[in-house]
Amino acid sequence: MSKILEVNNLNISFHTFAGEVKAIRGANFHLNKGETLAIVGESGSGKSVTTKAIMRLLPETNSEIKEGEILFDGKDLTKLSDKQMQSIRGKEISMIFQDPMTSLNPTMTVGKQIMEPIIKHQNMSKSAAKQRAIELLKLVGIPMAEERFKQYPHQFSGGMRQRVVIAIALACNPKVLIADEPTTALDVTIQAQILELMKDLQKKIDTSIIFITHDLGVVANVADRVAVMYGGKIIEIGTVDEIFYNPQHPYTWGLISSMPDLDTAEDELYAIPGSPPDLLNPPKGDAFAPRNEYAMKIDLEQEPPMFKVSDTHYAATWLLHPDAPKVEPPAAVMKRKEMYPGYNNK
Amino acid sequence: ACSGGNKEDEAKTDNDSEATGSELAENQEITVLESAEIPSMDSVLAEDTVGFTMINNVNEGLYRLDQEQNPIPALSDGEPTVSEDGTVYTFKLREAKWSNGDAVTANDFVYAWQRALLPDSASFYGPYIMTGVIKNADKVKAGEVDPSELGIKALSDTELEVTLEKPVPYFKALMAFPTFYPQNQKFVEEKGADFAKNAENLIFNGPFKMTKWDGVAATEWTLEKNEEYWDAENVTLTKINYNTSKDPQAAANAFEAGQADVTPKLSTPAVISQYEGDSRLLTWLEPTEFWLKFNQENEALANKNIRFALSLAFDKDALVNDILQNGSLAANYAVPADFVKHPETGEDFRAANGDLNAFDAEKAKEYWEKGLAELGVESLELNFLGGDTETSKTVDAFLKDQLQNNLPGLTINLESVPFSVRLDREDTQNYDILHAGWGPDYPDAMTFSDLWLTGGGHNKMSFSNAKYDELVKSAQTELADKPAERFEALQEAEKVLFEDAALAGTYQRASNLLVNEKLEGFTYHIFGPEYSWKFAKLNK
Amino acid sequence: METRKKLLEIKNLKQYFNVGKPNEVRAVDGISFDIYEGETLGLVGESGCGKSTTGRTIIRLYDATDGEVLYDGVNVHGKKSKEELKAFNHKMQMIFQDPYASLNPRMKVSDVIAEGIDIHGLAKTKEDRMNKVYELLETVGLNKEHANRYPHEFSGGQRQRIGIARALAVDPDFIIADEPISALDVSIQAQVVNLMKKLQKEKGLTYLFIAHDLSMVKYISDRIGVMYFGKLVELAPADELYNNPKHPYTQSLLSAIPLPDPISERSRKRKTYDPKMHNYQADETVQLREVSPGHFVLCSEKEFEQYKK
Amino acid sequence: MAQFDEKISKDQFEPAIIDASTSERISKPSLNYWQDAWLRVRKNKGAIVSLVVIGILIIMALIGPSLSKFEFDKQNTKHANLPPRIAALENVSWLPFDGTRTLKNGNVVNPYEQKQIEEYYWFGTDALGRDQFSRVWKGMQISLYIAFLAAFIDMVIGVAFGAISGYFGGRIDNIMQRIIEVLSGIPNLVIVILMIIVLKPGIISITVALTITGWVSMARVVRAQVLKLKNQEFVLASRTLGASHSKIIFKHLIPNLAGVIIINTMFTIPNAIFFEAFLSFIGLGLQEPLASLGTLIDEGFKSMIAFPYQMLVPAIIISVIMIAFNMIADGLRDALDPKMRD
Amino acid sequence: MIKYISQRVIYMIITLFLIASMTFFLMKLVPGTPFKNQAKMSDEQLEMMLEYYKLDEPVPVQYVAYMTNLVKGDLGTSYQFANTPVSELLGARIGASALLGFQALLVGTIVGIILGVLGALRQNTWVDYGTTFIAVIGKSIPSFVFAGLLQYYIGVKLGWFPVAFWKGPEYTVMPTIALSMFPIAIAARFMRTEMVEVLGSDYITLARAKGANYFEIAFKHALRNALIPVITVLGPLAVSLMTGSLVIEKLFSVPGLGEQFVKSVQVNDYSVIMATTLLFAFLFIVVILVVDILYGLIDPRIRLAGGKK
Ligand SMILES: Nc1ncnc2c1ncn2[C@@H]1O[C@H](COP(=O)(O)OP(=O)(O)OP(=O)(O)O)[C@@H](O)[C@H]1O
Ligand SMILES: Nc1ncnc2c1ncn2[C@@H]1O[C@H](COP(=O)(O)OP(=O)(O)OP(=O)(O)O)[C@@H](O)[C@H]1O
Ligand SMILES: [Mg+2]
Ligand SMILES: [Mg+2]
Repeated sequence: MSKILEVNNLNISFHTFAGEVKAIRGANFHLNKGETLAIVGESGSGKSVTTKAIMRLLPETNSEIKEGEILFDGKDLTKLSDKQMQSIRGKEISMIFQDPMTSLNPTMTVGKQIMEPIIKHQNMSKSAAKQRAIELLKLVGIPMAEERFKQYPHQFSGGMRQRVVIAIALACNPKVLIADEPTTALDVTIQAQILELMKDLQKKIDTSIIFITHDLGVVANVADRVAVMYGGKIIEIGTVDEIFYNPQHPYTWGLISSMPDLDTAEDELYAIPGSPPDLLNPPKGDAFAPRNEYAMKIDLEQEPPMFKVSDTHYAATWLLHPDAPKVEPPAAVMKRKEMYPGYNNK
Repeated sequence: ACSGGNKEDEAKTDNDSEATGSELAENQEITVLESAEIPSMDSVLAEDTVGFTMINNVNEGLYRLDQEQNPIPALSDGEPTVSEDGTVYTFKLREAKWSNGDAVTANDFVYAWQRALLPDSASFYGPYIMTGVIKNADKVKAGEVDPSELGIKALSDTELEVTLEKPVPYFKALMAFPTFYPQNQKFVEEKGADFAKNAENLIFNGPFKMTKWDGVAATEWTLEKNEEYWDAENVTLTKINYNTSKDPQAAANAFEAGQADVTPKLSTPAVISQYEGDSRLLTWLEPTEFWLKFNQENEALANKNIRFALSLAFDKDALVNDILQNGSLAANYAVPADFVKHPETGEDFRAANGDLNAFDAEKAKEYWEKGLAELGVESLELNFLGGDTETSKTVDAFLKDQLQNNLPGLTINLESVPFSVRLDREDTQNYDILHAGWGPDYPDAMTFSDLWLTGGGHNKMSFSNAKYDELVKSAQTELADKPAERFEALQEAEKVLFEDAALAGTYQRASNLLVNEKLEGFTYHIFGPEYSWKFAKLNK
Repeated sequence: METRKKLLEIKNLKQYFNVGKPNEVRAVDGISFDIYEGETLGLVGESGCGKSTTGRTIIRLYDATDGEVLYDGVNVHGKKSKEELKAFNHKMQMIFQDPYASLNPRMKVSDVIAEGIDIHGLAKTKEDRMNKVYELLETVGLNKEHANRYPHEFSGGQRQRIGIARALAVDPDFIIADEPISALDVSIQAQVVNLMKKLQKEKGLTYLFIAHDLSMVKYISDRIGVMYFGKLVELAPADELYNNPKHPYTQSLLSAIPLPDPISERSRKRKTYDPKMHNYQADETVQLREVSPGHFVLCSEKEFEQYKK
Repeated sequence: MAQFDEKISKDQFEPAIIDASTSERISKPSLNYWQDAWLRVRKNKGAIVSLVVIGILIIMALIGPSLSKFEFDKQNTKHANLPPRIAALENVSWLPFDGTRTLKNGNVVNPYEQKQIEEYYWFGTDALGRDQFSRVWKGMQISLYIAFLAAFIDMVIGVAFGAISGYFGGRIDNIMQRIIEVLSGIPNLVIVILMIIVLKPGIISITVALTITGWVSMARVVRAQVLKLKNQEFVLASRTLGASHSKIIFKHLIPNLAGVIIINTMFTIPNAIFFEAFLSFIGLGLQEPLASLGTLIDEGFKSMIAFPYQMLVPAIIISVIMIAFNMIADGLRDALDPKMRD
Repeated sequence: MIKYISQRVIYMIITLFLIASMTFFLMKLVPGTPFKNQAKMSDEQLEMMLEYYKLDEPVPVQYVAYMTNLVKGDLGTSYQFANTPVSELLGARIGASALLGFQALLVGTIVGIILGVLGALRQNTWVDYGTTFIAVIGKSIPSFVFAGLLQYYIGVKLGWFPVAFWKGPEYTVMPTIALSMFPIAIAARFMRTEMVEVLGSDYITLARAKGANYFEIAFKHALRNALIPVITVLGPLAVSLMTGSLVIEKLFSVPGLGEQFVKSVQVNDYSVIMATTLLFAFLFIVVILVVDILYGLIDPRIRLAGGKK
């Protein structure tokens, strides 16, 4: 499997009234060709900032990439000029945003908005672009595409708008598609349709997807690999099965066990106590430590490195240090582990 | 301000005097700025200066004012014959034509004069200026007698007989006033309501024709030489373009930029002072006077000492020299200077009467203290009602300051209100001190003297002095045909007025405007119409 | 079951907006159900189906277009004196969806929480008031020092707990929770749900729990109602509903929820729902019928027979 | 990924004692809305400079007239229309404080020398020989008074009107909106002119006239905001607790409108000053000898060509005030706008 | 749509009626009469004039008479210009005011929008500060000062354009510039604020994600969306511009409405005051309607809503 995108030691800060917000503090991950990488993590953990950094869409006025590189096809995106970046955006890498209600221009017909990247990047004539746009509308499952082409976003339902956004993103058959919570604003039924659509399309045009969400159900549904983010860092990364059935990081444990599945019957759910770290003054050591019931002294002193669990599975927790005591994960996690005895042997 | 007497200016003036005798310009066209639109071109209805001025240039009556303000026969063919008692004038008309080809006849006068009095016309000036002058004018106005009873008769097409109520010394000058101009009955009646609405609905018998004017809202209009005019050969200008410009600085700017040959009267000292010593600035003294009226309904102002104090307590010289700076005179009197002359000696009205209430802070204070003592008070608070124009505001602020400084214990509350409000308050005598002005309609002291008769229509300050009344009344009646005695009676009356401190003169206004140096024979008048273009010409 | 006391009876409740205008919305269109004392009734359905409107109408934020809401046998709607209204406000409270919009950003946490106390005059002295506030803060797992802070200083979960404390301040019996966790992070949702469960146990509270996250609803609810376009289409005990959904809409809804379980996800089949499939005739009466004890489904006579099988 | 090879002592792997309460602790110091806003405003240099400038101007308005030895209404017609002259700066050639003025023909004259005047008029004198320096600051006083008073009443009426209209909605809103429509349908000028003629001209009637129409835009803004806010969940929550209408309006709605209200007011203030200047121009302004910046500009304008300094000084000051208020308003908007919070 | 517009028209008529009534009575409160502008007029004559023009009747009678005539479309005749119909007066003047106002609005809007867009695109750079500075200056310096400066320096000193009067297109240049300073300032400020906001919205981010360049983003995507609030302020401003700026009209000797209006107020020319007020109000209301329709043209969402109503 070849890597199409690689993020190395990314550090990003925002300069705000209150001071420097260290939003991303050394994120490392890569995306393989044709796969779907899901990034999960709680609000404010830096998921969007990371992907916006890839697209170079961070606000110019107060953001700063302090360190690190983003390699796409061998090019470091952080070093490209605006012009070069404009020819990558929408063509090589495209993006779908969370809220379909606000991500379409309300005063421009849907058709025009789809045609825009086609004309821009593929040098097509207007009429050819129109053909292609209608084709795309059909592809994402919008009936009566010819008529819909001329309509404005407000005449579309939420689910249809999200399809339009997807059509825009796919217009130039991008190599990488970044979807930042593309279904969070949608109903479950529509969410299910959109997820199916995306999987379908991925097969057809063979793109790689970075899929951001905090809904573990969605992750389970779409992802090949999963990266868990916390406090501006990737703290665990692995295949979807590894993360769901053999999580290593206490935060991942908490995440998984705080979510009841349809047959959870315990009286009390596992809850991660406390609130997310303040990125203005990130705590010393492991950012998760203050909320971690398994925290050890070293967690308060030193940031844990990435420990390798398997070739595809890494986690940043001192619990994986050979000297660390063996601890029992929460019941819900144990139950999952049991479903996959193979991992327990390791 | 400063005086700019430098060499360049002098050189220019020299050139001008050389130019005066020089050839005429080929194009006898000028542009003139007015400060207001024309409210009416109907000589019967007109009541403002711009209207009068335009009518004076496109129409003509029995007399016309010449460059020296003297009435000279116009449509009247030579001087009229006057009856013994001075009340019946018989005019012979010269041959003249209306612009539609009709001859100007005696009946045109009869028609116009009657029309000016008929209630239906709702003319203001007709009754105002004819009552007491033309026989039966008041009765015709009131509808008591048939219009034909009015003291004007057409003896024939070319003979006109006018009967007066009493001898009127300034009658000839009155005949130069537009309300007394003839009107072409046929034309007026034919046009009906449209008459005088715009240039197309006008008819002319004067030196110029109005060729463009779109009605009362128009801000530009044009006069062109009337070739049918009986004296057309003495008219030089061929075209006069009019524009309105209501801001003095803007008018001066337009003049500087060559967009105008004559500006409106410039009221702002700051504009005038820019042209100090400039030969293009024309200044003359108007017989328009401003004064403070003391409302004697106010208990304090009923006190003569208080009035004296107030009338002596402000520095008029400073007012005219430092503030107005436009050639105005300090007015220590009630009848203006340079206005009327003694019929026999030819002396100005002012020569014998002189200054009647010159500034005297010391005396003012004395009167003031005496007055306060009589009233039994320590201090006084008086309302001062003034206009809201720039000049009035400045002048009133100055007066307030002077009065308060020179009369300890006096507080003046200054109110600057729009003209119509001021008139309303004057009418209802809702003021203590009022700063107002008055300009004449005919060249006779009476236009100023009869204002202050007891109960007079313009008194409006409850002033009453039997001696004054007697003097003015006698001038109006038994002395009417004794010009010299009458003149002296009015001079006497003015003294009586000031012995009673009825009012305090402030200043006599001067006019200032800019005139293109190449324009010769620019003629202004001091009453009625403002300018006559008949005598003007443009040099090269 | 039948012996349990009905705390709340909702009878043919209707809530229309913009009545008589072209843009009339029938947000709630004649629904009836009961809530028993001490239970949690979950209400699910797609966005815009009228869940919030139902809740808000029950608590009288809207005046019902038609129908009755009986609380302890007394109608909540209709003309009421100020006192009577206050009495209802005392017994019934609401927790809101958006932890950011539901706290006045200009008020200190103590004032937010004490608002109900002040309105109902529940504290005699200032000290008493503050003590009550501290107590409530502790109840929801926060502490005294938070009382003088402003809402924006708290995280979403903390804010939601403050919202709960505010509702608890008047010591209500019945709480409507309108999507109390859907705006929260997954990791924090559990905090709030646990707290709600705990409070229910300790204080014998009754909940109407509105949500669209079906796994959480199932976890917390005793019974669940499913709404579709202003109508209640199915009402059953939680397990029964999940194991034995009758109405096709319920089935489609359940089939659409992704579960945090990659293996089952790989094999999941989604069902679709098209209201036309019922093919109701004009003469059929469609109403809520009890297909098995405690399990109600909106259906026609014909379907009723089918469902009963 | 880098494997760990440094030695770590074993005891480091003992469980840490995590105080449960610390996880709920808020590390930031407690700041209320205003403190927070102030911190933000403080970062905005333009706004701070503007605040200082306004402060200085206000102080000057209060003490300025007494700094000069000439009173603002003291006339000395012998000293009319003098250019500015300041003792210390007299000899700095590029500064316009040497008491000279340039005539139309380009000649430079010194009226002080011509008239043998010893006094120094810092900003020159006007046509009545009054000291411009005192007049400018006196005028500033009145302009500020007009501005603040108008803004105050504007705030009171506009906020109340808008809040009531928006909060109650329905028919009340409908009627109140019609009132606004009528009020804004009559041109301001008409209302103002009529007001000033009906009342007596002067400072009071200017204020009244300003206020009659000035609050309309505030009412609109407030109404729109209230419409948005009144369906916010915290308002609903208050309603479910049984709060009265007045309590909701005053405790929940208005405090949340503070930002909008202040910003609007900041814009109202320069508008009021400007409007007063305009009234002066059409002759409906203050009564002599009082002066406002507006009347001073207006008077100065009349002699703009001859004595430019008479207009220049008040015009510069009025511009500075406007710029300052605008910058403060912008700074406040940035500081108070919830969207800009992090 | 037709229903919507007819409803608006009814509101318009009511509003106009109220404005007419208010102005009428306010005017009657003002001391003085249209005739007492002649110091020389005697009391008897004044009474006759009042009688002649039926102004001696009780105010309510005059009111009814005026309103009846108004309904018939008769605006009456001017008092200061004996018997000239008011409609003629307004007709003669409205052209120049409207042309000047239109030009100023056009220049103001275009220049203002360009400045605003530049400022927003180059936020917090010297370009931004420069445009802001221009805008504030435009707002803070009265237009008559600009007019005076233009007239003296451009007109007299440089002689580029005529100093005053109204004879052709070149005569409109300077008054247009002077008059447009204010709309430039307003448009620029609003445009910048709005633009900054729009530039921060999701669809702009999406446009950037599509690879659009600055120009496309500013003019294809953002401008139209930012225009709506700008139009809201420019609407009423347009009315005041088109109905004449008395100051500019006076300085440049433009035969416009504003100047005539002030004159008629000064001399209590009731019928002209009334008619001008009504004209202003009418234009104002129409402009608001036009603005609403413009909204629809610019924003398709509003188009639908308007249509629905
Ligand atoms: N423009 C910005 N200015 C200042 N701070 C910012 C900005 N954008 C993001 N941040 C900060 O960066 C951090 C990461 O934000 P990010 O949007 O990436 O979170 P996220 O993981 O996408 O969360 P969510 O699930 O809510 O979308 C947050 O603490 C946020 O406050
Ligand atoms: N005040 C109102 N005026 C008009 N329509 C309204 C109003 N409130 C709600 N609606 C409409 O009523 C319907 C039901 O709304 P409601 O908020 O109850 O849905 P919901 O089920 O709570 O949806 P969600 O899951 O999105 O919260 C929607 O179509 C909504 O647009
Ligand atoms: Mg995000
Ligand atoms: Mg809802």
